[in-house]
Amino acid sequence: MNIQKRRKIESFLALSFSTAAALFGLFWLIFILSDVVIHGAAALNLDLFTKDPVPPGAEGGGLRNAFVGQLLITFFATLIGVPVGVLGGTFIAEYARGTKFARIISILSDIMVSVPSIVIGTFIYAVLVKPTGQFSGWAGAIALAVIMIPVVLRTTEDMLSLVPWTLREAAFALGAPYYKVIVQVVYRGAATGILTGILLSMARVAGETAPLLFTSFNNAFFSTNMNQPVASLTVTIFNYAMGPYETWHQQAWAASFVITIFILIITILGRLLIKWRYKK
Amino acid sequence: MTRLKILAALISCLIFYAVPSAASENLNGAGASFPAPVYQSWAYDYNKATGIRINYQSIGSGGGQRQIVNRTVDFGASDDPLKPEQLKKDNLIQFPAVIGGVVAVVNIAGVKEGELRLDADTLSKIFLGEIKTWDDSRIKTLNPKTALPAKPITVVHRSDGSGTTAIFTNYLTSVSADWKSKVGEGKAVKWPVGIGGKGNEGVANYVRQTPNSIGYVEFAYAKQNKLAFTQLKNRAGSFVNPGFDSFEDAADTGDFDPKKDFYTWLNNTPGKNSWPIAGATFILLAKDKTAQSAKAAKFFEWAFKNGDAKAKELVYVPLPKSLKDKIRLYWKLNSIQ
Amino acid sequence: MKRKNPFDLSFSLLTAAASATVLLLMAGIFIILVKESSLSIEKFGIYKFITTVDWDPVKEIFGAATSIYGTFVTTLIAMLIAIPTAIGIAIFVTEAAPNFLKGPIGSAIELLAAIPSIIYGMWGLFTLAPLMSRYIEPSLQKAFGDVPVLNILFQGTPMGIDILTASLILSIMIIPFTASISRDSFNLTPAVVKESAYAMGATKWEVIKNIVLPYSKLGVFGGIALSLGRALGETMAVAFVLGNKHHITASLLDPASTITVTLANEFTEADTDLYLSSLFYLALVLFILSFVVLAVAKFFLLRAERRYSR
Amino acid sequence: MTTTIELEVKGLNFYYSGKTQALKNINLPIYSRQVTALIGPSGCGKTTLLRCFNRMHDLYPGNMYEGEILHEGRNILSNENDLIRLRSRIGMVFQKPTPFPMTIFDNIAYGLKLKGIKKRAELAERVEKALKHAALWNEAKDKLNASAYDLSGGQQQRLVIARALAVEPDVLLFDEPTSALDPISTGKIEELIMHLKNEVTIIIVTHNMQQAARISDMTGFMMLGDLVEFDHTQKIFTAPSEKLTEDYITGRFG
Repeated sequence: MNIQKRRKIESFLALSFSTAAALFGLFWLIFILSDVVIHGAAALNLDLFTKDPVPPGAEGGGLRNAFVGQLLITFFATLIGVPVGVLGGTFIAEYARGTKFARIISILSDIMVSVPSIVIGTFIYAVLVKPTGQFSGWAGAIALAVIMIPVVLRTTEDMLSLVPWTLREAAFALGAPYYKVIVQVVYRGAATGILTGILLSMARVAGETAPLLFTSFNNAFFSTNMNQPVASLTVTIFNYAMGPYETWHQQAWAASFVITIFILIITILGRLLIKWRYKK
Repeated sequence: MTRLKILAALISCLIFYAVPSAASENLNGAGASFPAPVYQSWAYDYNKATGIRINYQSIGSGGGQRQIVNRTVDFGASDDPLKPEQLKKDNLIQFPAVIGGVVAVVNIAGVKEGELRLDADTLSKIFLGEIKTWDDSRIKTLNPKTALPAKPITVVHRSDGSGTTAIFTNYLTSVSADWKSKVGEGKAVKWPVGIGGKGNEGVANYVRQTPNSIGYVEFAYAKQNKLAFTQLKNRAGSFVNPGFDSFEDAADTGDFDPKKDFYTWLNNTPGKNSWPIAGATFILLAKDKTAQSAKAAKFFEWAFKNGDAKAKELVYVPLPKSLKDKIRLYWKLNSIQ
Repeated sequence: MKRKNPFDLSFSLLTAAASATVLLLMAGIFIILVKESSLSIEKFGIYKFITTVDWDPVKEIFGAATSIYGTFVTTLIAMLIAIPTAIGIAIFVTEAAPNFLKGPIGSAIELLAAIPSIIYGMWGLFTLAPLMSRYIEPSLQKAFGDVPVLNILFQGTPMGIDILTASLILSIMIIPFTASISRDSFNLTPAVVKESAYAMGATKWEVIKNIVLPYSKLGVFGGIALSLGRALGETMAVAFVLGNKHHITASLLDPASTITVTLANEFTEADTDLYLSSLFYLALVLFILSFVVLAVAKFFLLRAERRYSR
Repeated sequence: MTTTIELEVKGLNFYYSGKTQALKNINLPIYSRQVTALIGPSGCGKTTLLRCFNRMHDLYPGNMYEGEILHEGRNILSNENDLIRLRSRIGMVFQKPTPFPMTIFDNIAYGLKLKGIKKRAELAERVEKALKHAALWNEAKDKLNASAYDLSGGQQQRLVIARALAVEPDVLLFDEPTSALDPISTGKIEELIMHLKNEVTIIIVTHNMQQAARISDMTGFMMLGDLVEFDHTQKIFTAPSEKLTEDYITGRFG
């Protein structure tokens, strides 16, 4: 009897510890989020989205350039990264299914997903910025695309593998060539999953700072010219938070708030999509 | 399929929109954070006046030199002048744009700006880590009336390649043999103590955030952020406050020679009211990027004509007229403009 | 049948090329980094570069030891805090929590893993660092000040901008990530095996300790290694609060520098060729380091997968 | 035949959380040292009933019992009941083999260790006894320290039975124990069950009517949550009193 009591107490203690750990973790995370929301919401105003920065120390101004720049860079990164990722995933899930090459690419992609993003920044600086003699929005977009490719490739591979093989056989039986089977049957079957993967990878790169420092650089002016340095929210947050001016700090909070909300919305959207798909 | 076509059309529109032909309206500069407030203010006004965008990013003097050498920017900026041989090697030209002062700033409860007095010896010993607390007798003798806490000193310095550091360490090297042998001078040195902030902005920010700290920043940063700057004892032996007059005093003694690409330092100048840590900040242009260099020169020509008031407002010393003329001639000699 | 159609052939080639970009990029990163750092490799070699504690741009002596040390120490402390917390969270979410909490907390943690690291970094500078310097660090000093050995860890001025703060932020950042991988591994334990342990009269904790943890061991190891890779390569969460100082120190209240922070701070600003080349060399070291860690992680995860699919 | 009643089910109703009633007013005795089989079409509630005896339903919140199951004069379903003790008295074997991620020896010693037995010699002795009981000793004695996953499916199932036997329970619940096994392994398990009833009361849920006929003494036929008929196996399979039972036995549905 005694031993059973001891076991129950032990179980209770261990579970209490896990609850405490969960509370500890959640405490910090709620702390951070509420801090961002409180400071960020307080600093939000319309000027932030409609005006460009004023010289340091002066009051007012906004971050229109950074918002637009961030969207541009993320958009072009998606435009480059998604096709390459989806096609690459298609190859290893379809044409090269089960081959050693497919396995190597798959494993390598998983590793590449977690390669420090700042290393990718230095790489793009060496191959794009230095030879062209220009920090540019393109360099930033490509750096982000490089981060995106393996993410999208792996999701595509996984999602295509989930499409039952019999579906392809049924299409083959109708005499369709493989590429038509892939485009018209397999992609359709895996569309939601791939879209989720794309959304999540966008959320991932939209918050990246380190690879942009040496590539898209920064721009004090509103510029949509991708051949020139382009401002981004994340680099602006870095500069402004490290800067000494109170107005900068407030704008950095506001920008953090906006980018956090943006990323959370994309992430939630992606997850809802998956849920909705698999409920049916 | 029609949906795809519409999407493709939209995307191509966006691409065209994103790559306008008017790329010439932009000019990119990067480098010293020391003059960044004045350059960015000039650029803001210049954009209003002409529509041309001068994108100046404050990344440190080392960065300014590196990026212009790599030709990744249209002009570089550095407070640490390059020697003529170096310029020749990298095919660059160099001229000063504005003059400013580096000040020591402290964050001690109850100590107001301009209250604390330091001399070359105490300053160097604080940054060497030999003076460790604020109530050290060597500081106290200079400040008999100020209440100083028995708290350890947190030194804040620059983490990046910095012209402000170059000016500051050039000063310390010229006044302290100890400093010269132990640390030396340069844009980035091996600091014996302290934490590193990125840019003048970062140092100002860390000093603001950290009680009982001391750092060094360009004066505009101290002024704008209401940081408590200190008095310093100059070469003539008097304690001076940083400010427009004491900087101008230092600037007057400067020897700017176009033949040496204006290479000079303004530290520890002999004037009675001279602020001891002053410096000109320089612009670097690539000789082979003639179009961009001409545009950059045009911007600075505009600033020389229209920007003096703004510079004074931010407590920088505009270049004297004679020096501006020398620079115009120098541009012509190097076939810019 | 597969390759007869010309469209099919070109489509397959297109996809093949796309998948090869991964290979090319990884090889490209390695080759470019080696090429760009060749000047520094020639000058300092491998052993000397890694063991030299000087990072002196004036004398042009560059050694990676301080940055590597900073990287390891911050990562180590972060993992020490994050692993138990994350596993605790995973246990809570899969087993201990009341049912109505399992779903929401699980999703909340996944969402938190999506927050960009720069947010963590900025929050660290504005909110955590002052708290650390004012309250937490002085009390740590008080608590351990007289304890031999341990007091070395808490020497110096509590500035809030130091290894301890940076490690704490790093750990907060990787907790959601580690927890969510651990949770996924825990969920791989077949319900019927858990049931059969309950059917023997095991308590909840005994089921977790004897069934769930051993069952998901490989997956959790893999997850930890993956988080380790993340932590090693993280830049922004630590850049704000580490203090950028190149030295090796025993005190957690001293500033330091990591490879990533050194790169972020000095990369665009290095003036001489050797300086820049040494920075590329640092990037190369980091690349190899994280590649190895991630490969080990992948190895564990693959083995875990294979085992469960049996 | 002198038969004592081991477990008595009285007026048992069971509801899954949020769903409809899964068991409707079940009444039946489980006789000591006999094999009781529960048969019926899929979804009839036989597994649900089985899982009431060791309160497995309690692992998932929202499930609700009504009525009682008496064991040694106490109601198993009462809230004060100590589930940990209950489950160590009433063991269970599942559809698929469920070896724990540890060695063969540790698998069997697991329940003993939970009971607080720590002495190596005693553990070894009882592990051997349990393995012999489960007719696995000859196959496993040389690899007691190997992972339980190294055994074949049939061996794993016998290992799980040995594990349940090691703690010397009063009752063993079998939930379709052979449905994942090949005919030869199935035969061995059936033989084992018939052998075991000398020491322990057995309740078995099975899909396979021949199996029920072969090994059980009593059989309950269930349908849609009702216990349609409960009687001696022989009687159920030769002369069922209910029309429904007869239809099922003769394969007219199900």
